[in-house]
Amino acid sequence: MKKVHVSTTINGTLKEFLCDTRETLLDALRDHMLLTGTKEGCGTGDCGSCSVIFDGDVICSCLTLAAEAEGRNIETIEGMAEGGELHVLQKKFLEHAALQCGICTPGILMASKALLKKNNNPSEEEARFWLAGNLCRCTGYDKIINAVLDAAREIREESDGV
Amino acid sequence: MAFDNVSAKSFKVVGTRPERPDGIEKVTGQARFGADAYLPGMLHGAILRSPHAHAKILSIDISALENDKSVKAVVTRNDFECNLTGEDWNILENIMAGEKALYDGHAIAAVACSSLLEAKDALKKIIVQYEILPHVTDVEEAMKENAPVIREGSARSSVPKGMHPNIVGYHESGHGDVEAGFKEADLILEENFRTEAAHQGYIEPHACLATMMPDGKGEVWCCTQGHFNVAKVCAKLLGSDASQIRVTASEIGGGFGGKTAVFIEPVALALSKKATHPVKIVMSRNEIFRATGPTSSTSMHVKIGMKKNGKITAAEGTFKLQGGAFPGSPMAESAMCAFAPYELDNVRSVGWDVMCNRPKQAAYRAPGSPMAAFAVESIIDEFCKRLKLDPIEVRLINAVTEGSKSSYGPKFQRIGLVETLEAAKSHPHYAAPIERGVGRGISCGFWFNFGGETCVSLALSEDGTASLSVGTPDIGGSRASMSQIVSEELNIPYEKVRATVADTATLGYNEISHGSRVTFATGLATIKAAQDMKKKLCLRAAKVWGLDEEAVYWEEGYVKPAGPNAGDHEPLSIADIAKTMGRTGGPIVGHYEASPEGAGVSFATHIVDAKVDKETGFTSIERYTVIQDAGKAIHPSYVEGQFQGGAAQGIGWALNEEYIYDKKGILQNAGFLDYRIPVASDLPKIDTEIIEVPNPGHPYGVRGVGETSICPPLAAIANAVSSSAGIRMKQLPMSPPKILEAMDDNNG
Amino acid sequence: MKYEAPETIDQAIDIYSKFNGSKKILAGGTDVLVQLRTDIVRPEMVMNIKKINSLHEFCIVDGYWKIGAAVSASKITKNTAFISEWPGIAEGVGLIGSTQIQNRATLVGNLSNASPAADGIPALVAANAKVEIVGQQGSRVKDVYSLIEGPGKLHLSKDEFITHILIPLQRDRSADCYLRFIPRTEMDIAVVGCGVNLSVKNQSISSAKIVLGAVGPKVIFADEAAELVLNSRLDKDVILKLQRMCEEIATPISDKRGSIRFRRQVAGVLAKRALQKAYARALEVS
Amino acid sequence: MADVYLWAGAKRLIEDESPLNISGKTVGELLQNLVVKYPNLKNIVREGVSCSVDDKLVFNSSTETVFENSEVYIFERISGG
Repeated sequence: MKKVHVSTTINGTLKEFLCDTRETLLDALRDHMLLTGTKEGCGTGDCGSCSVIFDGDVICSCLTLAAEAEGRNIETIEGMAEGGELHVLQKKFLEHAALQCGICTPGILMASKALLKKNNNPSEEEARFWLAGNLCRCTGYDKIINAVLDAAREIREESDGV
Repeated sequence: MAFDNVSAKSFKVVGTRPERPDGIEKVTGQARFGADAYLPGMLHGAILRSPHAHAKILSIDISALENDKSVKAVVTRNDFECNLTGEDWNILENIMAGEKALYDGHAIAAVACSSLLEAKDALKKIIVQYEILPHVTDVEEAMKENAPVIREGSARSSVPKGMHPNIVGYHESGHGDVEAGFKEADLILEENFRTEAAHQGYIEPHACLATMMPDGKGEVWCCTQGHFNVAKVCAKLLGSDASQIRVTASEIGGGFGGKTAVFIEPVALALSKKATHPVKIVMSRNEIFRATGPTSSTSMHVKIGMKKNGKITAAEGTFKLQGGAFPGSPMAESAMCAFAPYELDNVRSVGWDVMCNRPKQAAYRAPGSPMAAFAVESIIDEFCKRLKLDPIEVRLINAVTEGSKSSYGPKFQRIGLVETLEAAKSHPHYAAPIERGVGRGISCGFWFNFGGETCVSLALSEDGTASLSVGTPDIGGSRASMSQIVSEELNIPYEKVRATVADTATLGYNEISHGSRVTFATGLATIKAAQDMKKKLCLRAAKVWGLDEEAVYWEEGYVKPAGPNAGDHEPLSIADIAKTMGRTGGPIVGHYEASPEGAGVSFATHIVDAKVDKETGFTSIERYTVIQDAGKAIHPSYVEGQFQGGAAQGIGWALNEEYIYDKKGILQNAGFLDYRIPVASDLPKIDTEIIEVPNPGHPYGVRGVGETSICPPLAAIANAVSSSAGIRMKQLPMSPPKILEAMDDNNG
Repeated sequence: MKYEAPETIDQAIDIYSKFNGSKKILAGGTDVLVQLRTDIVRPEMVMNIKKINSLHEFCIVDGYWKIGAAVSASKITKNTAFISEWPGIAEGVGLIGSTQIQNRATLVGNLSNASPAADGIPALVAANAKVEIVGQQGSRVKDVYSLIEGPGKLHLSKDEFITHILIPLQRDRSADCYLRFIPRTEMDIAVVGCGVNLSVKNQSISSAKIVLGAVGPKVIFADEAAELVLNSRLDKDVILKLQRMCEEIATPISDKRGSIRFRRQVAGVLAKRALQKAYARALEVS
Repeated sequence: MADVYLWAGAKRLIEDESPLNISGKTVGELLQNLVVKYPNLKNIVREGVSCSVDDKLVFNSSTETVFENSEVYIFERISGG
């Protein structure tokens, strides 16, 4: 079977890989680039564990063909902390104990990052609905929402300070 | 073993909320879970599963794969050990069918190929001939005389003679004279209740990477709640030795009991042995729903007699649990937990374990207890309504306290049920006015908690820091709590402790992380290992100073000379002793290994406000409060997290989660789209209050917390929904169609 | 499986019409990928149309809102001019899946999948929307309702595919609404859906369309019910009758998502609520 | 001799009324002696039991000490999730 050659930008770096046309972006990230921070929970777009940011929008990488990545810009959890410095969301998740098992955490962080980029002052309800596509079975979401809202507050304070 | 008296000591580190040691890995995507391991030459395995609920396997034709170069190995039941009995045979029969497929999704064969796509294509070429047999998926139907027999001879010896072969377990407990008790009652209520099977719903699929050499040596990397058990089971199923199969537990993406069982690891090992390559198997979500978990579905009958003042005079319950195609449903637990919160002179509980053509039930957070609480606490709620009594007062009147005889036999030691009820009574939630259309529900819940085989090792490094090796996979932040305990005991900073879940070759056997045992048992072992280390540090200092052991003592992180020698020597810190330990006698390691008993039972009281849309049957949870006795909270944030997680799972189970089978016994909702676990927008904030009534069986007073939190929600929500809808809900889940139906039936 | 990603509509027509095997068009991919993954479809060719610029159009042309096949749901729900004109269509589109799905899924894809439970369709039908179809023979326009044949099926020939949705501009003193029922707050397939589009004159309803979803093999026009509400101000007795009519006209099946009895009951409730909401909206703009 | 109480389901297998008087310095010894005295209980003990000794729950350990006047409740083995 002939494979497809794909060149794409992942976390700011140009990457190339060969894939089967049936493979998803999630398969390519994990199996071809060993970026295993993006998780598979269901493979059918129902759990959000595989969330990545694709040309600026948060999407399920399990519902995207690997071949579609050609010429695109992809951000994964591995690119969230920059220069040895954790993203404010990552810090807040640790501070608020917003993770228990941690499997949903990368997806929730990516989705939250997209939320705060769009709206740095979400209400609790907005945050809950935005994250409705990210299942968490451990926490009951309480501490996750607290962490996201606290991160938003810090982002607002930082931008006000400038 | 002797237990330390609970000291009213003040803690420095225990009870604080440091960041978890595995946190940064988990927020940066570096943590390696079950599916995150790769090895050179690795193959991908896939499993063929039965499309029938009950069928004789006439033949499995793999000839189409024989010339397929992409297929590196195929295994069927013939590739596993054939002389197994008892539970070992049950596990094998479940992970790879023998003569019959016993449920939709039962494994039939497996292949290994270079890629997962190839493996899935290869499965399509296997031809299986089935003879479809009549099936049964309902617990009541399975007990009937003419029900299809799942398997003859599976019953335990406690089952009365002459029962249907599908009835494989019987439990009866209680005391007093129930009939006499009912005669004393002013009001007797009895009712039937049903609950559907609910899946643990961990987000991480079962995954493993296994290597097995022809000589029987194996290595497994997998997500499990108990890697020592995986080694034991794999060895048995493959005819190898437990010591020859080294299992490393990956980070685990949720378990809730569902990852105490073994499903794919022996299959991956068998494939690897045939292919002489490492084999990785990752279950799809569809496979997870069809062939792992869930907990039992139930049919229950409860009868309670009460005085006008709220005092229960007698209670009786029958709990029939369907456990899938194998024995082992937690019916004894249901029967024993059902009335545990109440001091009863007359009580009788009966449990039945029933087999059906469904996947083998697996433990799910306090197995058996939540369903029983749903039945019992619903009836108590109904008494409160009929007798116009306050639901918390009624529970307080009947609540067990230290010295009360439990419904299952022994007397309770120190417990905190009354404290949770008192806290509920004075909680702002309980005082808040109830809005129009909203119903408020209360329920108590009980769970035993466990100890079990535990072994830890605490090694001192030359720089005075410590590394702790535990054998219990960290399913809820236990490395943080264990590090806190070491820090507390040794007086070294929390950050200077590194806690690791060691593999099976590195530590002695550790029982599975289950039964809310880790913070209790591994915590206790960690305290003892640290005390062992302190003793060795003292000995070492004494040796250096040329003093007797008795002439030194430990204080606040230092070994100091005692008595007449006080002042002769500068106190030595851990770091001082560590620096020179190579020259003063060698490495210093604290150990502890035992099967600690004395896990304190725990109780919780939940308050919930729910609002039912009477036109559509939709329920929204408006407010939720969890109050639970933790004994002593080592890391309060993770204790709260357990409380909230238990409540959230309970909300799902109560409202929407269920296994839906069609007439052919095929699971209709094997995915997260139609197996509806709560999403963020479904839930309100979940308020928590930690009660600390110390467990006399633990040096710090710790009780397990993970499981009790799921015992009250089913009943608390049912009581709230019933109140809002104006009709008693007796069946879970209380999905919108069921609520409307119940309301209609009531009106018409 | 062959993967094609043409950059012009002509290339796309050429590739698609000349391929004789089983084929699927990938716009958002949120349905196709699930079907691929679960072996419901095994196409020999997938054609990604997202690289075609003209399919990203979302603007008013010749009295119609024109929405290209590659326009994501989130682009539609972000367009304030559109959502103030067609809040109901936007509501339907906004309910297709999670945030992640919204960023990928398209309205044309929702329509092409032709699920009886599609959230995007009832409001489109109520708005009398049309689609632009291309094929070897050129292009044609067809209304959404008659395009749908049944579950998963559209009246399209083998070489044809949809390029745009055409939604007429909303009339004066008019408004639409879409409501659906699911057991959770998010992430479910509609158990019942209802789209309403109506106009008012002197506070009374002067025209109305009521379209029920997920209660039949394709969307159902509740014409009698729509007639009933004409010239009314949705008084109690009208509402009650309307509710009963919608219950009766629904022809649902029983499945894992709901029983016949339940779906009928909820169809009535949703029709009532959607009408009331659309009516309130129409009064607001009158 | 400890006072031993069986769960009702097991009690049905023997004629005697609770409590049974059984000797044994540990839980393991006590269970052995129980089976010797009541062979009908052999299978249920083999299938797994838990117990309490003087109100302390003992799920696993057969070496747990039993005293002369201990009160021992025996129930079916329970396990967690």
